[in-house]
Amino acid sequence: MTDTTVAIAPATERKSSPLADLWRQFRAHPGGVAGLAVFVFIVAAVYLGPFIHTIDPNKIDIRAKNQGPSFAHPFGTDNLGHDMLAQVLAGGQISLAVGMTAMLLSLFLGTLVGVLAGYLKRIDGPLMRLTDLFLALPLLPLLLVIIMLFRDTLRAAFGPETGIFILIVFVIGITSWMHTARIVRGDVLAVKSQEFILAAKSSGMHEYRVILKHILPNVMSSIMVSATLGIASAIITESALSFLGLGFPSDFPTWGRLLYDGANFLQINPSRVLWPGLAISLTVLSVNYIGDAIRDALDPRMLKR
Amino acid sequence: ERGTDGDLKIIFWQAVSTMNPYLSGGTKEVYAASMVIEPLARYDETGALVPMLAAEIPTVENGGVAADLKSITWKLKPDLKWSDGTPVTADDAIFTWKYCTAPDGGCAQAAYYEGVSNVEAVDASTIKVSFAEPKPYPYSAFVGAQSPIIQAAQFKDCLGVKAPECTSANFGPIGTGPFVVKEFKPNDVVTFTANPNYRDPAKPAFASVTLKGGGDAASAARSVLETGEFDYAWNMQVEPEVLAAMMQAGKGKIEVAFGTQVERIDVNPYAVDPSLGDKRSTKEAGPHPALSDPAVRKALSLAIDRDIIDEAGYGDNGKPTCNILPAPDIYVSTAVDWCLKQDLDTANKLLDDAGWKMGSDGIREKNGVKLSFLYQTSTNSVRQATQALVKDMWAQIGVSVELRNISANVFFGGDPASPDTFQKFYADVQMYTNNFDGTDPEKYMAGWMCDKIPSPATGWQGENIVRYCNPEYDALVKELGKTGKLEDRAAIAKKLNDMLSNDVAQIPLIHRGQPSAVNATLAGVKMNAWDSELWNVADWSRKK
Amino acid sequence: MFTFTLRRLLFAIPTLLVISFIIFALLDLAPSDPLSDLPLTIPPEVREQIRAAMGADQPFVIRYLRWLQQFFVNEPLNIFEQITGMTVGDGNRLRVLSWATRSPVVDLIVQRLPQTLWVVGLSYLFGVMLAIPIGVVSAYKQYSLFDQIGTFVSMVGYSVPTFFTGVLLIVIFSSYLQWFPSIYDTNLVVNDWSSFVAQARQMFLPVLVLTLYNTSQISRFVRASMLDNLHQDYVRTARAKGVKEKVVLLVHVLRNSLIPVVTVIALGVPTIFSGAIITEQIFRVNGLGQLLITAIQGADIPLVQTLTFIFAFLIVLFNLIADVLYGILDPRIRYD
Amino acid sequence: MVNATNNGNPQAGNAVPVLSVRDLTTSFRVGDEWRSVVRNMSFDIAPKETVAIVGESGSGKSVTSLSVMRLLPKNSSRIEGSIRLNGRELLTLDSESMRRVRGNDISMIFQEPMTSLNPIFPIGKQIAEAITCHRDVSAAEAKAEVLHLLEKVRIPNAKGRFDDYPHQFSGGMRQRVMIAMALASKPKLLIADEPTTALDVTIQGQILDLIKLLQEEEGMSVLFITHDMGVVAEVSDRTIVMFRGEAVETGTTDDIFNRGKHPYTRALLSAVPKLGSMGGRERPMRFPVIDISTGQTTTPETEAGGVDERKRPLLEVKNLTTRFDIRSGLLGRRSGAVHAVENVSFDLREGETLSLVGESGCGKSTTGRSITRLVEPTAGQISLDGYDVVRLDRSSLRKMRRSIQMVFQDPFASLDPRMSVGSAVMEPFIEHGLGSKAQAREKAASLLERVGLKADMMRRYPHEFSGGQRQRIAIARSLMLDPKVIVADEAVSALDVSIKAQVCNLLLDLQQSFNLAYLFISHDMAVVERVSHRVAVMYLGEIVEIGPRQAVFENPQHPYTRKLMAAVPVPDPARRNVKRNLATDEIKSPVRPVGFVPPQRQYREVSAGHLVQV
Ligand SMILES: Nc1ncnc2c1ncn2[C@@H]1O[C@H](COP(=O)(O)OP(=O)(O)OP(=O)(O)O)[C@@H](O)[C@H]1O
Ligand SMILES: Nc1ncnc2c1ncn2[C@@H]1O[C@H](COP(=O)(O)OP(=O)(O)OP(=O)(O)O)[C@@H](O)[C@H]1O
Ligand SMILES: [Mg+2]
Ligand SMILES: [Mg+2]
Repeated sequence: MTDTTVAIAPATERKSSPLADLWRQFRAHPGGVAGLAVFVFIVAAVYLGPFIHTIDPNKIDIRAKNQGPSFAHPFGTDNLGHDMLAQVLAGGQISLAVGMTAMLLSLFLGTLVGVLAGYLKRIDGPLMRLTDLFLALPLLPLLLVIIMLFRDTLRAAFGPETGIFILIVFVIGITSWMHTARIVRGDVLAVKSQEFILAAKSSGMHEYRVILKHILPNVMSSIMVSATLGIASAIITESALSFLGLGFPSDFPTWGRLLYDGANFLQINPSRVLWPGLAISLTVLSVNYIGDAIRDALDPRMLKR
Repeated sequence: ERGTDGDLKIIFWQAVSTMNPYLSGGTKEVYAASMVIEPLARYDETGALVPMLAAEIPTVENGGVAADLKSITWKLKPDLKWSDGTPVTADDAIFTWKYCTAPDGGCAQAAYYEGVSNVEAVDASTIKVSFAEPKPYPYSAFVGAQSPIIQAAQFKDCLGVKAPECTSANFGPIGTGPFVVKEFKPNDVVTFTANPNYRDPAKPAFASVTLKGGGDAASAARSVLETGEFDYAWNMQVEPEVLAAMMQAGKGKIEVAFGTQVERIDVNPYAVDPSLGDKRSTKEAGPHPALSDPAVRKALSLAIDRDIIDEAGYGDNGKPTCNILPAPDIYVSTAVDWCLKQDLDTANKLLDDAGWKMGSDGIREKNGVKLSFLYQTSTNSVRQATQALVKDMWAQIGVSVELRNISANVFFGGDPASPDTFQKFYADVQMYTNNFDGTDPEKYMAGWMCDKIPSPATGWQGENIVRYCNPEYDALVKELGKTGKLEDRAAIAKKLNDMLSNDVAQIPLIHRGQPSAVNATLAGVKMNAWDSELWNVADWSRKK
Repeated sequence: MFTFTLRRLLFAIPTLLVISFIIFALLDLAPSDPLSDLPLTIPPEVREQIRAAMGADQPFVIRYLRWLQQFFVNEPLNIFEQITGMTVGDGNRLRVLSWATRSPVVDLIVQRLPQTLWVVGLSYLFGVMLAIPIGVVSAYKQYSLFDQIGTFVSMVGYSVPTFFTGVLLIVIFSSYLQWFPSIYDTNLVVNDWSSFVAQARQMFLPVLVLTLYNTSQISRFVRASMLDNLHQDYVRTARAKGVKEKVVLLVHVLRNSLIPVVTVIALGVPTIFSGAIITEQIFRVNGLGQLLITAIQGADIPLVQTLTFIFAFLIVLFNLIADVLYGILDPRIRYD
Repeated sequence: MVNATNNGNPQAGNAVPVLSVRDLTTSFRVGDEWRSVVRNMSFDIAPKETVAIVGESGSGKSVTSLSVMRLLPKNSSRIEGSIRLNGRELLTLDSESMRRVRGNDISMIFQEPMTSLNPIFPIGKQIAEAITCHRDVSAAEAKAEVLHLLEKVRIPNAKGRFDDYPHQFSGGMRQRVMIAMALASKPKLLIADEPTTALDVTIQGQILDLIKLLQEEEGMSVLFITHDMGVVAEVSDRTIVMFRGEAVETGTTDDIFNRGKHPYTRALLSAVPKLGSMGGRERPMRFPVIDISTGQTTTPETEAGGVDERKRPLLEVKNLTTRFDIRSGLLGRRSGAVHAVENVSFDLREGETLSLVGESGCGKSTTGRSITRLVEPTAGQISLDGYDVVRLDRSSLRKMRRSIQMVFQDPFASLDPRMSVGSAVMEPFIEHGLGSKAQAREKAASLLERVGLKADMMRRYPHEFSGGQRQRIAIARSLMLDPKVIVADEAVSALDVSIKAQVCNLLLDLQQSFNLAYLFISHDMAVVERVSHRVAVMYLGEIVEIGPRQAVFENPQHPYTRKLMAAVPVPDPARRNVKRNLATDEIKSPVRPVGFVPPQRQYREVSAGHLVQV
């Protein structure tokens, strides 16, 4: 069944590009817009904030420890007299960067495995069993092994912080791609059987080009959703690693570490957990809403409207 | 009166994994086992030996210790009974010795039986321990919580390789202590009931004990100090202000015992540049370009304000110290207190004089070598706070520091393949705590001898982590081994301590106590740093 | 279907062997050490002896093969003996022993299972039971207030880390209000009403934390799946037949929507057995998650290996179960 | 606007209408405004009468029927006017009473038999539900009744199939199940919304017969919705023609067909290919084009080009065989094979159209795909424009594909929904590196214009086009590589009649200008008759008859060919009551066990180039 009347009328003048389309659809989703606003605010605060609030996050003022909010220290201070606002801002830079890059890596791996498994029947079984393996791998020993094997090389090449950053991103990335792979595989299986794939093949396209130009864009919406969930879980995983004492050097605050260190001080100085906790939750929440909106915006059923 | 005070609830946030201290040398296991199995003698809260199963402490004076210092003879208390009602005999002690020295048994307390050439029964209640060499300090085997007597009948099939397979014995050893194991859930919870055959019929006051494990220190503290769910919590390594806040609830307080634990910073005398590969941190790597300079070492020590570190991380649980050997009192030196007070001016001057010029980036350097160090320690919030503070203090004398923290099970794990162990010391400075068992420092002080330096040749084993090597020191340690008289031993030990501190082989920071949380309703707790904290659990009772 | 299942099961054996080997290799490579929590006062020679007694000094391959034999031959035989009371051979077999506790790993696991199932399993169950009605209503009344609130709460549910909610709940409910204990008593035996109340009280907080998380996640799936099905042609057919709206929703749509959800739920079951590490730690539930984490921290390789292997086995098994369930629930799927 | 009541109803006389619709206006909320999609519909259905609604896709046929059933989404739709069932107003009923009307007084059958049944319930249960939700009967009684119904709709072995699931039935049988379900409560009115569109010709014939028969037996009225004029002519007493939401003409079917007044009606009818209307012609014919607003013929039908028989064939297929292995058992051993294409030989010349016809699953698509090596043939030789197709390696395969292009059935599914139309058309050109982007754009633009679209539409996305436009885009894309052969796999099947005519004309035009050869795959005999030079009839993977179109259509030899022709509905109301008496047997399965050796087939030459399998 075709629907002739649908589009003939409105489609005449509007100049549309995929991004503009996406944006138009996205705007229709109030939650997504709110999420985007919050997220942009957090990113802006974290990266521009230190230019306004210029206290060095690692400056110790032991006399001013455990203070509540004040004009000089809007978020108060911790038990060593670090300024909490500066720490939250600095921590945000790392947490967001970890979240983004780890998400990108896990997305890349997940999509690669998912597409290959879905597209090439021959390696489907082995790849899915590989996925099982990674689901079963214990994260902590893996992290220890990776740190042991690569830390010094990376430290020599990139310096201590970037080195550990790469390690953490790598570890989170390679241990979190499995769900993306499963979902992408399912989608690829569905898309693969559609006629336009056959059409592309019959016009003599290379298989890899078919994957890149036709399969990938059509599984994009679930990839995008995985992406937003991925940022969230990467931030949380990083904080769980801090919780377990692995991760960045202690003078590098991350939201997870701030939250963990602050947990004991919950009663003395609630703002120590409040702010990093709120920062993590708000980021994850806003990213989730953005993800929902993107999924709706990319939904072909919505496109038809 | 026995069993009238109900249930005693103890929380160990590191859970107990076995009840046999010979199979696991962990402190928590030793403490838990100390409620059940007992040695011949143990240390009281002052560090003095008190008899447990023995009738009295043998000395040269009372003839218990042979004049040639080659044997010691213990006499058991009369009518001692195991909790199953059978009598305790000298054979149990002999068996214990065999058990711990059996090849392939992997006994964690084997060091206590070092130098013991024979254990024999003079009669059913008299035990003679012979040594191969004269032992000026013979109170090692069967002394202290680490070396209790186990029942021969129960463990007779568990010698050597069989030791780990005797699960029920390991989890529920029959003992002479105030309590018997009722149920053991490894790494979770142990329940005890009062020993019906305990030698003092009025004790213990509690009918049962629940020893719960797991979680973290802060929440364990909370369960005693704030919610009052538990009576006693061990090892409260929590920031002092957090504990103070919890104590506001008035349900309990923190008790501290000071033993020999010293938090210290090791300063590496050897080069550790990663480009040296396997040679780094060994003699072959050559001296450290900066840290081999005594002026730098001294300046580093002087620049530290130990009071601030103490206040931020330890509070009442620690005292600033400049001694590696901080206790017992007779060994405490006062000759090295120059470092107790932070003196940035002197430190800066020392560095200036030694030619370390302040660079434009605020970091001193000389001949292209920067005072820029890698500072590693294990993962632990108090240690990380200390790291941050030290970094800040050293920055004031133009020393920059890169911090690193390593998971404790790697740092202290000693895996020769790992670059992150404290024995390998692939860092410029590192921080941890060490101490010694009992009250005699001889073995401890021997740990700084040249031949104890870890190296690839020894599989990175060896106690001399700081790689201190001074022939004078070695000679003095040998002399200590030959000295019998306590005062003379103390004088030598102090000298050794002063050498270490003055050469800044290590930078002692804090003399750490053992803090435990005690519920306000609990009476009879006497904190003891020389033995198990639960050493006198038989005397504990509920306040009426 | 049967041959499909059988074929997958056969294929699972080499898969699991490979997985077990990789896990073992990984654990062996890891730098953590079983003796790391012993006091520094224990001298190096003694440490060497302890290591030798545990067998930790043996070459890697030997240890792996020994573990294989212990796990696949000795342990099953042992269970067999316990069930039947018969003895096979001399009954003297080395079981998989944990290094830290020196006790058979299987016993440890059996000991930890009850509290894990009670807390983690129950919260999974609650999660499922709550998620389905919430998801159904959210989808049926899409964009209604209920849906909006449900969406928000469920997003909060899985975006706030459990170590944050857990500590917060303890401070509120245990410290200030003193309504619930902060420490789980694994020795509590439920045999009367008051012990049941005690059990319920001590389970309340950890179950609450985990249920929130599970409900959030599963209800999202239910909602999405319901939305997919609500617009299918067969729903229109059912309405055209004159079927009652409730029946349309609860029989026709829900049944179809549950097919993908059930497989998602099945895939989530193994996570029950891996425990909820952080939540267990916070409330001291001391279940399998806590067992695993202490074992990892203590480098107790036999224990970690056995636990992760069982976990891997469950993953593979539930993957298979999910596939088979799909085939059973959805008559269109035929695997042969 | 013509008011239905003005027209006499020859059959019903003065009887009270079963359904009486007055001024029905249905609107949907789009964004913030209400858009009416059906306006001022009024019609009556007398007892036992069959009324058909025809009109192009999107003209509001389904919305009309769903409005009667009140099955439109509650909060985004609005129904105004009056709908009376036996005098009772339906629009004001509360929802519970309305529920009792549905399935009881009015039943409905839908277009898609594949998706209209709940996939996870056995069909017996689903039919029984239609009974139990209106009447209080026991399960056993319901079952007995269901079995009776199943027998009534000619489901063989009804008892055995009671517990089968929808997917275990073929499309035709599913549609029969739907009918059984609709008949369960002996409704007064049956609404059939395109009940046969998704089905094969032969099956369609069976279903139409069945509906007619049951209507007689049960005495129902039927509202029949379709866009197929042949079907209309065959079933309906009266016909309503809908155009853009309005009923533009109402009358007896005979009047509409022979004396249609509204220009749209005329345009619609002119676009309908009539089987047998090509008698005596050799070459394909274009469809006439009629201006909808005026009703005047703007382009008369003209003959298309012929074929130069002397040239060497472009495509030669010899003994092509394609099988799909079926694996089962523990080790996945081969347990049989689908013999999708068996020993097929034909050739194709420049400028020629060879049509492949046959019922669903007979291997038409597989033949097309084997030739392009989209599926690997099992045996046979294919030579295409000098390439030995079966033996090509990957890179030469890509080159070969420049000579042969495909156009697929579903214009929506065959365009990537996320790629702009311009990129989609340019893609093959760029992929093959035939020129720069600018050149590609230029060529794409000219091709789009060639197929009757504007070049400035290149920016748009597939969903912004109508079905016919999309198919034009797909055709433009296939022309990008200047192919010599185009495989049109059901390329016009999914299109509306008038659009179908336009696209067919387009194909014929293109053939003439580019001298293209078409392999035209279709099951629509009437269209095939119109467009092809030669025809091959396939049955169970084999060609049973092949020859010049004229020969095959005017002198069908093989029984299967005859059956196929008989099943095609003829858009001529005069032949309305002719029964076909088609057997209700199912399509046979092409699955064969391992080691099956297909019998050697012989062909008999009836006339020049007209071969028939014996
Ligand atoms: N739920 C809805 N919301 C908004 N618009 C709708 C809805 N359902 C149908 N329409 C619109 O109403 C118009 C008429 O649709 P309808 O389905 O009645 O067409 P039709 O004549 O049945 O076509 P076809 O032959 O393709 O089935 C179309 O433009 C369609 O897009
Ligand atoms: N990839 C495949 N694997 C297995 N069997 C297949 C495959 N493709 C087609 N078949 C089977 O081959 C037979 C012929 O299919 P084909 O698609 O060629 O039929 P068709 O004549 O095009 O039918 P339709 O008119 O329904 O499109 C059918 O029985 C089909 O089920
Ligand atoms: Mg319709
Ligand atoms: Mg086909």
